[in-house]
Amino acid sequence: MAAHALPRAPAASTALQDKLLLLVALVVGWQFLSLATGPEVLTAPLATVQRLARLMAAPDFAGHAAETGSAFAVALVISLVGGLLLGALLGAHRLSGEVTEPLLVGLYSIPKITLYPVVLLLFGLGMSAKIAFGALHGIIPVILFTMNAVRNIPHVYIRAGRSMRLSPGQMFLRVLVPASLPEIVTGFRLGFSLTLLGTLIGEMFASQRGIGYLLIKSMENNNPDVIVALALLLVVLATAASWLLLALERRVHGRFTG
Amino acid sequence: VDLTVTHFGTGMYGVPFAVAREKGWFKSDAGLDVTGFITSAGGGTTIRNALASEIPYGEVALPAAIAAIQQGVKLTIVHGGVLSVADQVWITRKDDESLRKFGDLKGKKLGYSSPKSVTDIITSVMLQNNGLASSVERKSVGGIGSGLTALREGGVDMTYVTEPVWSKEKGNFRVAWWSTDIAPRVTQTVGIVRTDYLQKNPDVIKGIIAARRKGVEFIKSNPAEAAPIMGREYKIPPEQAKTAIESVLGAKGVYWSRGEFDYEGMEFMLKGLQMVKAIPEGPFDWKTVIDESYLPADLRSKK
Amino acid sequence: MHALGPLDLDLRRGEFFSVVGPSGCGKSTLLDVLGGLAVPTAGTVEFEGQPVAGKVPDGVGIVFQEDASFPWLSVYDNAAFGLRRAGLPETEIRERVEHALSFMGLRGFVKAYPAQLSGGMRQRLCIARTLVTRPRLLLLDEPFGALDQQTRLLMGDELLKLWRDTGATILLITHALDEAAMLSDRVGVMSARPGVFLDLVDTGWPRERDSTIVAQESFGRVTGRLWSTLRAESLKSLASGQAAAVP
Amino acid sequence: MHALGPLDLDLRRGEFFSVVGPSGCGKSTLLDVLGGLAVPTAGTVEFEGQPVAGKVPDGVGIVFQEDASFPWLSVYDNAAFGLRRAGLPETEIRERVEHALSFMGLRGFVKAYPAQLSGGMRQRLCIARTLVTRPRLLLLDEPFGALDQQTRLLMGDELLKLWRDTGATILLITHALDEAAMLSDRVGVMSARPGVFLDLVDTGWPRERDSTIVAQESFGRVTGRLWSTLRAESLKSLASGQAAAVP
Amino acid sequence: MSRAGRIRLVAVAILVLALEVACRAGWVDPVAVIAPSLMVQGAWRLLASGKYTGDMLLTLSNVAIACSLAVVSGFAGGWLLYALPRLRRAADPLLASYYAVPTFIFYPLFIVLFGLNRWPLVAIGFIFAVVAMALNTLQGFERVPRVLRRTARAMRLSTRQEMLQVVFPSCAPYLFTGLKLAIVYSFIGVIAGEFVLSGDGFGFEIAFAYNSFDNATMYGLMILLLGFVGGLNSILYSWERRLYLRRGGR
Ligand SMILES: Nc1ncnc2c1ncn2[C@@H]1O[C@H](COP(=O)(O)OP(=O)(O)OP(=O)(O)O)[C@@H](O)[C@H]1O
Ligand SMILES: Nc1ncnc2c1ncn2[C@@H]1O[C@H](COP(=O)(O)OP(=O)(O)OP(=O)(O)O)[C@@H](O)[C@H]1O
Ligand SMILES: [Mg+2]
Ligand SMILES: [Mg+2]
Repeated sequence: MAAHALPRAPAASTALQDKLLLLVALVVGWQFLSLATGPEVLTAPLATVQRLARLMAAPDFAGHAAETGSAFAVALVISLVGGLLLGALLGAHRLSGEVTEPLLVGLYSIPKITLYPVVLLLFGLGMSAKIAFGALHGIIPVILFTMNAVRNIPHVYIRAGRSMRLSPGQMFLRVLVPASLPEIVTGFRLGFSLTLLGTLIGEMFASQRGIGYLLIKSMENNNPDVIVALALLLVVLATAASWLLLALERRVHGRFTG
Repeated sequence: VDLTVTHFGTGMYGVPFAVAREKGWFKSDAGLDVTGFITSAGGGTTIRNALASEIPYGEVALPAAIAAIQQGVKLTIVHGGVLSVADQVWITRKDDESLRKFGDLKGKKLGYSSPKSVTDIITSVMLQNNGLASSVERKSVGGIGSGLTALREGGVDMTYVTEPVWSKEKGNFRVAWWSTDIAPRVTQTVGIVRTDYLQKNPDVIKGIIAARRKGVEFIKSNPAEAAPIMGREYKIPPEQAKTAIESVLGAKGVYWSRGEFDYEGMEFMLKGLQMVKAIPEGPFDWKTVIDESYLPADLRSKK
Repeated sequence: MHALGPLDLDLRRGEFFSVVGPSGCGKSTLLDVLGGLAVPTAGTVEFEGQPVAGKVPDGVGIVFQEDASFPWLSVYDNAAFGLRRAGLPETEIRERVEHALSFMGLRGFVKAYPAQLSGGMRQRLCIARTLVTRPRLLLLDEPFGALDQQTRLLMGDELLKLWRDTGATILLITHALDEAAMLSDRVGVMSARPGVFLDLVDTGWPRERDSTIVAQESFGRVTGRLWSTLRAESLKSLASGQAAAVP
Repeated sequence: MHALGPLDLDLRRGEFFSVVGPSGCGKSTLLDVLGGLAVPTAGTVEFEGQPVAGKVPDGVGIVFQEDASFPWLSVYDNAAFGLRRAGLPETEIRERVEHALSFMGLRGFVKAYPAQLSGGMRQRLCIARTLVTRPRLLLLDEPFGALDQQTRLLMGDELLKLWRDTGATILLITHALDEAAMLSDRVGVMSARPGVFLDLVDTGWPRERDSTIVAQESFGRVTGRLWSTLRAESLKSLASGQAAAVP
Repeated sequence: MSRAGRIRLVAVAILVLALEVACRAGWVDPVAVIAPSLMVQGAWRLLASGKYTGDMLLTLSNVAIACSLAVVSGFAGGWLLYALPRLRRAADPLLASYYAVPTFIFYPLFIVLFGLNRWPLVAIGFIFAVVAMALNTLQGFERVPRVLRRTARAMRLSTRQEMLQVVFPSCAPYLFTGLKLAIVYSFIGVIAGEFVLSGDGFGFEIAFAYNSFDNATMYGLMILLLGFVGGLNSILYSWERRLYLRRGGR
């Protein structure tokens, strides 16, 4: 990406100010929507925060959070590490990349919720199925982004590495990975969100604990306030993670484009 | 271990299990250390979950069990579960005075959960009985939450709700009729076991049935004590649990079976499912899929 | 079709040899073959008596035509890259890198990243990165392509100084005739693809020389000879290149 | 800081004027100002008696330094782009486009897309796209930057032919001194940033000329003068550029 | 067909064959997975019976509506983000975290907003797809080379002409990617919504068949769906190749 294509970075304080402004705008919009639909459909922002606080203070919440958290963590590691390795492999070996890419894109584009029975068959019930479902959602974008990143590495870097007599391991670690890092981080951001989504959907189908279970139970028990509170929690978590990754990406990218 | 119980935490079917676990009867009768109950949306998923778990037993929806058996799944029905639809009530908006009797439904919109479900059967029978089949528009609302929303916003004029949600929402809507008014005896759930497991571990299943039976009997004799237990397990206020329990116990007929079967109620369900085309037409041989030998002797049907 | 025709080239130890030729005639391919990055379809390459086969031999340093600086490393780390992989002690690395960077006029930029440098500065960084390994044979593929002509000639002076100081053998690929004429002991003129040497011009410059020789009469003679050999060749290459460009 | 210093330039109708100068001295900025793409901080630009202000006047054609061919259009449609916008009849368009394309050596490529052309061919396409509009003033920003030196000189011959045929005024920006010396009636030498003219060299070539003049003695004199003015300037620019490169 | 295409075909054929063998030999529980031949048979029966035509049309029309809306408003949104870079920077982390929330939990909200009809489902598909379109539009605008805009000015194009004849074609490949993703995401959104919530459509029928252990129907429906999405994808893919191959890597 050319440097001029990036919007000129405003001073850090303006950026923060803009974020706060956007936040205020969103909250106001939410408040209005809540007023228009009534609290029994969409809880107002303040009430939601209070509900969330109560929810999180409840003794069993830690268990639910830990359940989702641990499944998500494992799924995320599988998505990111597995996606990175597979993507690097498929990107480096052109033919296998060309063979698998359309299949991966196809798999990415089918509604994976319909694959649940197959997942249950392969992974049995419980934790492993949840993890598998989460990883299934997250790993494909990571593979695709990594693959493209590795493919687009300027060939001259590899030739330069060879001219310095690098071992294959050094080549991978010192040249291939850093050269494709910005795109990989972008893939990670998407992978993070989709893994979380997959884990939650997995929990909605067969579970007795976890945030996904709480969501589906609240749907069945008609507790919109809990649903909105949990959605808020998820948005905040995912946004924070995305922000962190974005900061990392900017740092890495900054070097690339000056 | 975990046991599978359909709609645990959202429906009334699981209350005996909650009580039995709290009282330690699974430990004493079946030697099981039950850590929790797995539940899921959808009957088929529940059965699949049940069959895939460590103890391939579950109290599941009868329609799903019938479908599974018809598709060749090797499972055996070992006990009756919930024998009536006393937890299901049909409601209208509080201020809607126009719906006082079935006939008033003419030209109105009636919400039910989804095609080929129990609510589909109940509404079909109700409309047929009242000659309304062609003059009422039925709409699938998906679930209770969206049903109540639709009712509130006028998307439908009448919809269903089940316990214990109803006990929470009581103040906001008006009861029109109960499902038991249309069908007093409908077997909603049964206990199933994967057949190969059943043959190898008959005592575990017998123990689970016994523990559950104690739970049912305890609720009946001490509803006031059962309510807080249900409240804890279901994460709802004890008062709500209390009204819900009283509501299903107060209805006519048996709600929680101690394990015994109600063949008439099962036959109603079967016919109903065939009527809404959820399963193919044709006779269904209960004898080959039900094994009463794991029930305590006093609960087996008299031949 | 082959990128290169049959050719025979014997670099003398310590000489400065340049290759000029029309675009696409196979100059870079020649460099790949000489450096061991590509295996020739037929024939052999030897370096210091050892055959070169599919692997860059120790003692050979290559600077590529494209910008090969690593954008994720600072200027300093870029220059130190090869030495670190080779596992040299950090003090030794520091010394060599600082020397090479200041030689290439990059002293003030050790902490910068390549994106903050101009194209020409990046190319100089790549040269520095190769120099620190102290190659006995230095292969340079149009290292000044990113520079304007003036800066190019100035850089040529630096390169000559370096060549004298280190005693290395240098093979320089370029398409700037004046550059080749000014810097080299010998200039090889390549034909259009498949490339073979059409002419080998001995310049006869003294070892001590700099860009002021461009004002000399003999300089005009050398460039004149190169230019006349190439004019016909360029026309040929232009015509055949146009025919081949659309698949 | 300004990109350009104060400068005064009066192009004569029908003359061929070149601008040389170190990289970053403001040559492209000058072109933007002359063409009406940028408004000068102070001063005015006039074309045919009309002030040029923030808008490209009719009769001016610009070829940019970067590749500006439209990748989604075929070579033919690229070349016809400006004329179609102007609403010329299709037969007239066809005639002009075919003439311009064959003039630029792209006759065989009318159906090709820019991605199938080499960098130099794309640049030639951009020139053709501008030529078809028959500009009275042609501004060219390093149009041969993507070519090797030999091809560059050959293209220069073509440009001279064109200039003679159309009688247009041409302003050519380049950093190749020989190119400037060979093509121009006058050459302006710019200083390092902020750019001002250090020297204006009258070459005194006849209107009928081609690249063979590079072999003449007077050619060496012209380049020598350009080079000596620029050598000091390049050194300065190199040094200041280094200081300014890191923000 | 390309070499990669042939290898892919062979690999898939081998996989399918292996599954077929495994199922026929009884190594796989038929309650979970049935032989591919039976799946195809199921799919054919569904098509022939016409029983599900209504459901399919409903789903497809929902997807079509959701997707068209997403493309139009995503384009507008992307433009807005481009025009307001400060907004874009502020919203950036939010945009990427967007997919973490299962949108169908807001179904009741959509019922209030749109009523009990197809629109809540369309809305779920829409909000799943719109962000992908917006982000790609934004990228497209950002990557129009500056020199092309300068060329437009040098040719004295009006702002409108510049937009239509230079900027728009220049970002076309990005818009196309946005379109492809919007189609995929609106499919995923609508089907997931139907799967969990609705009483009709493809997703519901799959869920229902799944719940009643009707594997022939379930896998049949899945194959049909796969065929739809896959077919659509490959049409778009080849279309894209035809359109943009000549444009090269840009
Ligand atoms: N990997 C490759 N596969 C096939 N042909 C190639 C490959 N690399 C280069 N070529 C072709 O081989 C010929 C020689 O290429 P090479 O890069 O060696 O030319 P060059 O003389 O270095 O040109 P330039 O002056 O433009 O750098 C060219 O016609 C090019 O198209
Ligand atoms: N949009 C801009 N904003 C700020 N500074 C700019 C801008 N464009 C160019 N400059 C600066 O103005 C100076 C002159 O740039 P210009 O592109 O005119 O140089 P040039 O002589 O054309 O260089 P080159 O030979 O490399 O093309 C440079 O130092 C450049 O960094
Ligand atoms: Mg080359
Ligand atoms: Mg310039």
